[in-house]
Amino acid sequence: MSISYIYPEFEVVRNPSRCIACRVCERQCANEVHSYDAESGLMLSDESKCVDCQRCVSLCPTRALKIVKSDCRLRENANWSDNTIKEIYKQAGSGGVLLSSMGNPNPLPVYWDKILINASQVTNPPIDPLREPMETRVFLGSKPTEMKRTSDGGLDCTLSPQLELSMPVMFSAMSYGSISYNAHESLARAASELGLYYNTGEGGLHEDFYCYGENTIVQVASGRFGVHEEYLKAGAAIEIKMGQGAKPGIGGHLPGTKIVGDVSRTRMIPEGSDAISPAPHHDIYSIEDLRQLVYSLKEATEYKKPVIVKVAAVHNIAAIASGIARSGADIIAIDGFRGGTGAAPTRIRDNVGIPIELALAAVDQRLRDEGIRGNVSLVVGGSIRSASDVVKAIALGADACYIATAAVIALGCHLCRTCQTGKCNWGIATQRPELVKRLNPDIGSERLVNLMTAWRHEIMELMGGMGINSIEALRGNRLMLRGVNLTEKELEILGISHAGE
Amino acid sequence: MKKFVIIGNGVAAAGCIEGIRSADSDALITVISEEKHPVYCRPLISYYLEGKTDLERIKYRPDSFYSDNGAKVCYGRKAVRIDAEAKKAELDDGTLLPYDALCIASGSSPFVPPFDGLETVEKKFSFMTLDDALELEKAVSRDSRVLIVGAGLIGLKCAEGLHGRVGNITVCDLADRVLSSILDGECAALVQRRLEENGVSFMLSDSAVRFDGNRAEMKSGRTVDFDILVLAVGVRANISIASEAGAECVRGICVDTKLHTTLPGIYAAGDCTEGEDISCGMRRVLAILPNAYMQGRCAGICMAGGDDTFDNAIPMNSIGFFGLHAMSAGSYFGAELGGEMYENKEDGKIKRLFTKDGFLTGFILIGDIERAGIYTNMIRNRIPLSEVDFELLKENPGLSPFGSAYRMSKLAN
Amino acid sequence: MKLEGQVRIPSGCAISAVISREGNRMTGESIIKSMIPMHDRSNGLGGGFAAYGIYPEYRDFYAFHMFYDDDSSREACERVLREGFEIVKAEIIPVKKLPEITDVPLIWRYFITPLASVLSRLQLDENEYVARTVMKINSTVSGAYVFSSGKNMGAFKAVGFPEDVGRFYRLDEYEAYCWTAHGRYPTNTPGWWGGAHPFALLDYSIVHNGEISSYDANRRYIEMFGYKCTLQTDTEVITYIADYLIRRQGLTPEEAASVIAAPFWSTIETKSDVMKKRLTFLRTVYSSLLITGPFSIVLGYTGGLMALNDRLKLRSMVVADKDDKVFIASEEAAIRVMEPDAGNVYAPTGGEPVIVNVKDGAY
Amino acid sequence: MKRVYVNEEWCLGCHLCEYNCAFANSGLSDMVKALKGKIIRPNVRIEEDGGITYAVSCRHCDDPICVSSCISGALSKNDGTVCIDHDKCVGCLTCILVCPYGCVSQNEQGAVQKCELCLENISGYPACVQGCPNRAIVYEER
Repeated sequence: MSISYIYPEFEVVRNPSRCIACRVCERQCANEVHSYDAESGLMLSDESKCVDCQRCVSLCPTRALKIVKSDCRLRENANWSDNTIKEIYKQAGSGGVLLSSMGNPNPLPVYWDKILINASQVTNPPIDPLREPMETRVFLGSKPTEMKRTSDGGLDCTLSPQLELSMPVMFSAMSYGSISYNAHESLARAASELGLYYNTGEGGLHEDFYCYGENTIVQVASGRFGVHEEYLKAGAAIEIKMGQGAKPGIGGHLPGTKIVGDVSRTRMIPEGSDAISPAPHHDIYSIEDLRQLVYSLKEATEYKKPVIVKVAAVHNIAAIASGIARSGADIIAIDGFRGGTGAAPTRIRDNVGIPIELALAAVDQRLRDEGIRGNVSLVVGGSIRSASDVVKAIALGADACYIATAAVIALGCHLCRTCQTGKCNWGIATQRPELVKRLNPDIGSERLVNLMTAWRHEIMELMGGMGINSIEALRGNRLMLRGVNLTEKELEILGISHAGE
Repeated sequence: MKKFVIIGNGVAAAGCIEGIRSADSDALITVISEEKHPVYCRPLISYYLEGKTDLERIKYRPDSFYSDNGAKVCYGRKAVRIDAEAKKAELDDGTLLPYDALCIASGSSPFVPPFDGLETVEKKFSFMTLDDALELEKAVSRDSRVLIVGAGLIGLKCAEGLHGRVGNITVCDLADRVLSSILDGECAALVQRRLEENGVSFMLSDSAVRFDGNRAEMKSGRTVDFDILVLAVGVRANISIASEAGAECVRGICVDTKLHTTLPGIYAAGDCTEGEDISCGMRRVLAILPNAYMQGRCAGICMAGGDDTFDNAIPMNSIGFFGLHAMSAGSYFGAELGGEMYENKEDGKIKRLFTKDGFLTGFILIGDIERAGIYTNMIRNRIPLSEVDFELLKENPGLSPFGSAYRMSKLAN
Repeated sequence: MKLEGQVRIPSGCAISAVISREGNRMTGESIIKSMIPMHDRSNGLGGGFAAYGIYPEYRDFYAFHMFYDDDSSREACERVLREGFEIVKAEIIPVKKLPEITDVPLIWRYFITPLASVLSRLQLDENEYVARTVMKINSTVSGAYVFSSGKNMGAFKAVGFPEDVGRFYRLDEYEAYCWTAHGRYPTNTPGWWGGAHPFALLDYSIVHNGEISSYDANRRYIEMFGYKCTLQTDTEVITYIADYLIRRQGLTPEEAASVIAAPFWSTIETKSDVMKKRLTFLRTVYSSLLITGPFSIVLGYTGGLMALNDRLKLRSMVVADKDDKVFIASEEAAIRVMEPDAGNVYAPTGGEPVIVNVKDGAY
Repeated sequence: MKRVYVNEEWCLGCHLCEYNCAFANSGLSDMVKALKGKIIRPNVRIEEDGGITYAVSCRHCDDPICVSSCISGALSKNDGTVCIDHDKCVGCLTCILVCPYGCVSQNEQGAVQKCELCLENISGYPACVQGCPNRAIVYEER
C-alpha cells in the first residue's frame, strides 16, 4: 500500500457521555464514516471518509456529534498553503485535473459586503411595509422604446413576451442529473407557489414536471440534452446557456454513473453514457450565430416565449452584453465567478471570471450609455446570498437575481462541496434512490417558499426604509448605495459614491 | 320511548348498554343484576387476590356509567321468567318488566360434579365471582393448605392469585396436563413448570373423588390434606331462563350473527350463548371476554334498531403466570385432519402456528407473545395465506408480509 | 460646499398655483400673496414662479430666461444661441432692487426662434432642437444657465423667500392665465439661483414639494434619452420625465400620471380589462419612470396644468375652485388668500391627477 | 379527526421516531438520561420490507378491538385517542393478543403500553411526528 500523503481533513468528535448509540449517524452516512461495534456497544468513526456534510450532526438526537477541522496541519508556510500542498499530493497521486463543486470558496473580495444601503430620515419618510403597499412585482423582457397609438387613438398595448415575477428572484439552472428528482420537484413546486421561475438546467425536463411549465425556464445548452419541440414549448421562457460563472469557457461533464433511468430518458441519451456539454455551442462561433439561435428558438415557439441568454461574467462582459442586447434576446443572465456548480475543474472555478457586482455595474451602465437598457432585462447570479444582496443588485441595475446555491442550502445543502461524488447525504446532488428520498419535496418546496417569503419581507423592509414602495423605483437607483473600503476605481466601476459622500 | 331489559350485569351487559345508546339515545334501559356489584370483569378476581387491582379499580366502567347511559340497575334481583308472547320479564320479587327487546346476558355458572362427601368440607369455594374471591380472601391465612380441583384457566389463575397468601397450593386435574382445553402437552409443560417453580404442586391425571372433612381422596388412592378447597372444574352457560321461555338452546343459547335468539325480541350475548367459531366452522360456547363485550354491543345495536353483525368469533386466550405469558387462538387441526403446523422453539419459548386449507386457523405462543394480534387478525378475518408472505410472517409478525397495498391501506389512509 | 448639480440636496417646500379655465389673465399679485401664509415652509434659500400667457406679443418665439455669472459667460452663451437661432429680442429682465434679494446675477431674456436651415440640416423638430440647446448651454457654457425656455411663458426664480422673489421680479406687472409658485426649504445653503424652482424645459415647468426616493432610478433611465440632469434635483428630473412622456412619447397628461404615480398592482387588478391592460402596459414599459417617495407637484404646460401627489400621498396638497379659477396649494390657507370664497376644497388622493385645461382658443 | 399517518415513500429508516417516542414517554426531560444504555421500548416501530421502511404505531382504530377486548376497562377511546389507564391495567395482555397491527406491547412493569399520541407526555404532540426528519410520519386530517 502506498503512503497516504493526506491526513483526513476533518475529525469526528463524538461525546461519549451523550451518545446513546441509536445509530442514526451510521444509517445516514452514505460515506460510511460511522459504524457500530456491537461488542463494546460503542459507535466508531472513520474520519478519512468524512466530507463534513453535517448530516450526522443534524440528525443526532442528543447532539453528541460534531465535525471539526483537523488541527493536524502541515508546517506553516505563507506561500505554500496546506491546501496548495495537498492539491499537489493529489495530482501527483492521480495525474488528473482536480475537480470541485459549488462556488469559489477563496477569500476574494465580496463587493456586496462593501456596499451599504440608504435609509430615509426626516426629509423623506420611510414607508412601513406593514401599513402600506410594497410592490415587488417585476416583468422581465424587452420593453418597446416607442409608444404607438392604435387607429382610434388608444394606446397600442402589445408587448413582447414577458415573465412576471412576484419578486425579483428566480431559481437558476440546475440540471436534472446534477441534482435529484426531488430537488427539481421542490424547486418547481416552490416556483409555482411563489409566482417565480425555476430553471431546468441543461438536462431536459422530466415528464412529471411539465405541469409546472408556466413557472419553468427551459435551458438550451451546448450539449442540447433533452431539447425537443415540446420541451421548448413547455416552458415560460427559453434560456440559451453560453456560459456558467463557476466554469467560464468550458463545457460540462456529467459522468455516466449519473445517467441512469429517468435521467437518461429525460436527457435523451443512453444509460451510462457520459453527458458531455462542449465548451462552445457548435453552432455559435460569433454573436451573429447567437442571433440566429435566438430567432430559431423564437420561431420554434411562435414568438411566445422570451429568450434568455446566460453568460459567465468575464472581462469584457459589458461589450458582450451589448452584443446580446442587440441579438434579439429578451433577457441577459450574467453569472458571476462565485456561482455554484455540480462539478468543475478546480483551477477554472477558482481563477476564471470576474465578480458579479462589477460585471453588473459595468453592463447596466454600458447598456444605458448605449440607450439600449430597455431592450433587455438583466438577471444576475453567482452568489446572491441574501435579501440585501438582492436589494444591492437591483439598485446597481439588475431587474432580478438568480439564486441556486441559496436555494440548495434551503433544501439542506451544507456546502460540503463534494457534489461530484454523487453521494449527497442531503438527497440533493445525487441519483441514488435511498439518498434521493431524503429530500421530501413537501418539505423542500415549503422551505424554499419560506426562504423566498422571508427574503421578500426583508426586501420590503429595506425598500420601505429607503422610502421606496415599488421595486422598479429601486432598479438602477445607485444613489441608494454607498461603498466602504473601496478604491476610487472600484467606486467608479460600481457607479456609487463612498460612504460619507 | 322504547324499553329494553338486560338480564345480567357483566361485560356483555355493559356492551349491550353501550350498543343501545349508540343507536338510541332515549330508550329506557333496565339491567337485572344478580350480583350486588356494578359491572366488573370476572377474570379480574385473581388479579384482585394478587393485589394488582382493588375494589375500586376493578370496576369495568366509571361509577357514572349507568347514569351517563341512562340505565337503571336492579341490584340483587334475579330474572325468573320471560314471557316471550307478552314481552315481559318477571323478577324474583314478582315485578313484571315489559320490554320491546330483551337481552339475556346471564353468563355462566360453575359446574360442580357430585363428589362424595363434599358436604363435609367446611371451607369450599367456587372461583367465579367477586363475592367468591372476597369470601376466599377472608378464609385463607398464611398457612392455609389449598387444594384446587381443576387445572384450567380458573383454577390456575386462582392458584396464582393465592400465591404468597397461603401456605401451599396443590392443583389436581383429571387431564394429563394443565390448560388442557387450550394447550398441547409441550406448551402445557412450560406453563406447569413456571407454576411449579413458584411453589404450586400438581397432581395431574388424578383428581379428588371423595372428600372427608379436610381430606381429599384421590382417584389414584393418594390422599391430600387441605384447609381450603377450591372447585374449578368447569363452567356451564346459564341457559335455563331462555330455554324455559322456549328459545332454542344446546350448550348455550343459540344466537345468529345479530345475536338474536329463536324468540322474537329476545337477544342473548356473552358466556351464555353459543355461536359459530369461524376458526373451525362449528358452533360452540365461546366464553371469553372479547366475545362477550362485542356480542353485547352488537346485540344492543340490533335491539335499538341499528345494524351490526358479529360474525367472526374465535376462541382466544391470553393468560400469564408469574411473568410467563401464553396466548392461543383459533383451532388446531392435526395432520390427520389436513392441518399443518409451523413450530419454533427456543429456550423457554414456543411458537406454534396451525394452518389448514390455506388459512391460519390457530396458534399457541408461549413466552414470546409480541405482536400476536397480527396472527389473531389473520384468523378472525380469514386472510388467505396466499395473500401474505407466510415465511416472513412465521418468523416475524409484522405488516411487511401483507404487502404494500395492505400496509398503505392501514397506515396511510 | 458643493453646489446644486455637484451634490444632491433634498428639500421641503411650499407650492401654490392658480389657473383660469376661461383663459382670463391674472397679475402675479395674488399668487405672490398666497405664498405669505406658507412662509415657514420655505427657508429663504429659494423661491420662484412660472407664468403662462405672459408674452402674447412674442407667442411664436421661445423665451429664454438666463442667469449669467458675468458678461463673458453671457457672450459665450449668445454665441451659442446665434449659431442656431434668430434672436428677435434680447433684454435684461426688469427687477426691483430689494434688500432681501442679494448676490443678484445677470438676468437676461431672449426671444428666439431656431433657424430653419439648422433644423433641416439636423432633421430635428424645433422643440427637440431647443431642448438640446438648453442641455448644451447648461452643461457646457460655464456661468450661463437657461432657467426658462418655453413659448409665451416664463419662469422667474431667485434665492430668497418666494414673496420677496415675486416682488423682485415685479410679477404684479405680468398677466398670466396660469401661475405656479414655489418656496424652497433646502437642507443646505448653496445660494445658487439656478437651484431655485420652478424648473422649466420648453413650456413644461414643475413646482414640487417632496424628496423622491426613486431619483437615481429615474435619472439614470431618462438620461438614456439625451437629458442631462445637471442639477440633481427632483424637479429637474420630473420635468424631463414629463417632457419625455408627453412631448416625446406622446402620452396624454393622464397617461403620464399613470406612469409617474402608477396605481398599485392591487388597484390595477380591480379595473376593467381595457384599463387593466393599459395600466399594466404603462407600468411595464415605463417602469423606470415610476416616482416613489413623497411629492406633490404642479406641472405647468401651455394651456393647462396637472397637479399630482405621490401614490401614498405623503405630501399635503389641496384643490379648490371658484368660477373659472382653480386653485392648488400645499395649504388651504394659501388658497384662501387668493380667493376667500373658494369652494369645493378637497385633497386629491395619492396618484390621482388633477388636470385643468384652459378652454380651446383662450390661450 | 387527526391521525398519525405514514408516508413510507419518505421514510429513511433512521429509527429516530423510535428514540423520540421512547424519550417522550420516559417521563424524563433529557434524552441522554432517558435512553443512554437502555434498551428502548418505543410505541412506534420501524418495519422493513425490502428496501422500504416505514413506521408502525397505533392506528387509533374507529372500532378499536383492543378496547372491546380489554378485561379491566383500562383501555378506552377518548376524543379519538385510544388511551390506557395504567392504574387499571393488570397486564393480561389480551390487547396484544388482538391488536391487528401489533401496536400494543408490554412495558417494563409487565403491564402494557401503546401510543397515546403523546397528548399527556412531555412532548404534547406526537414525538415521532415532530422528530421525523423527512415528514414520513405526519399527524393530520385525511
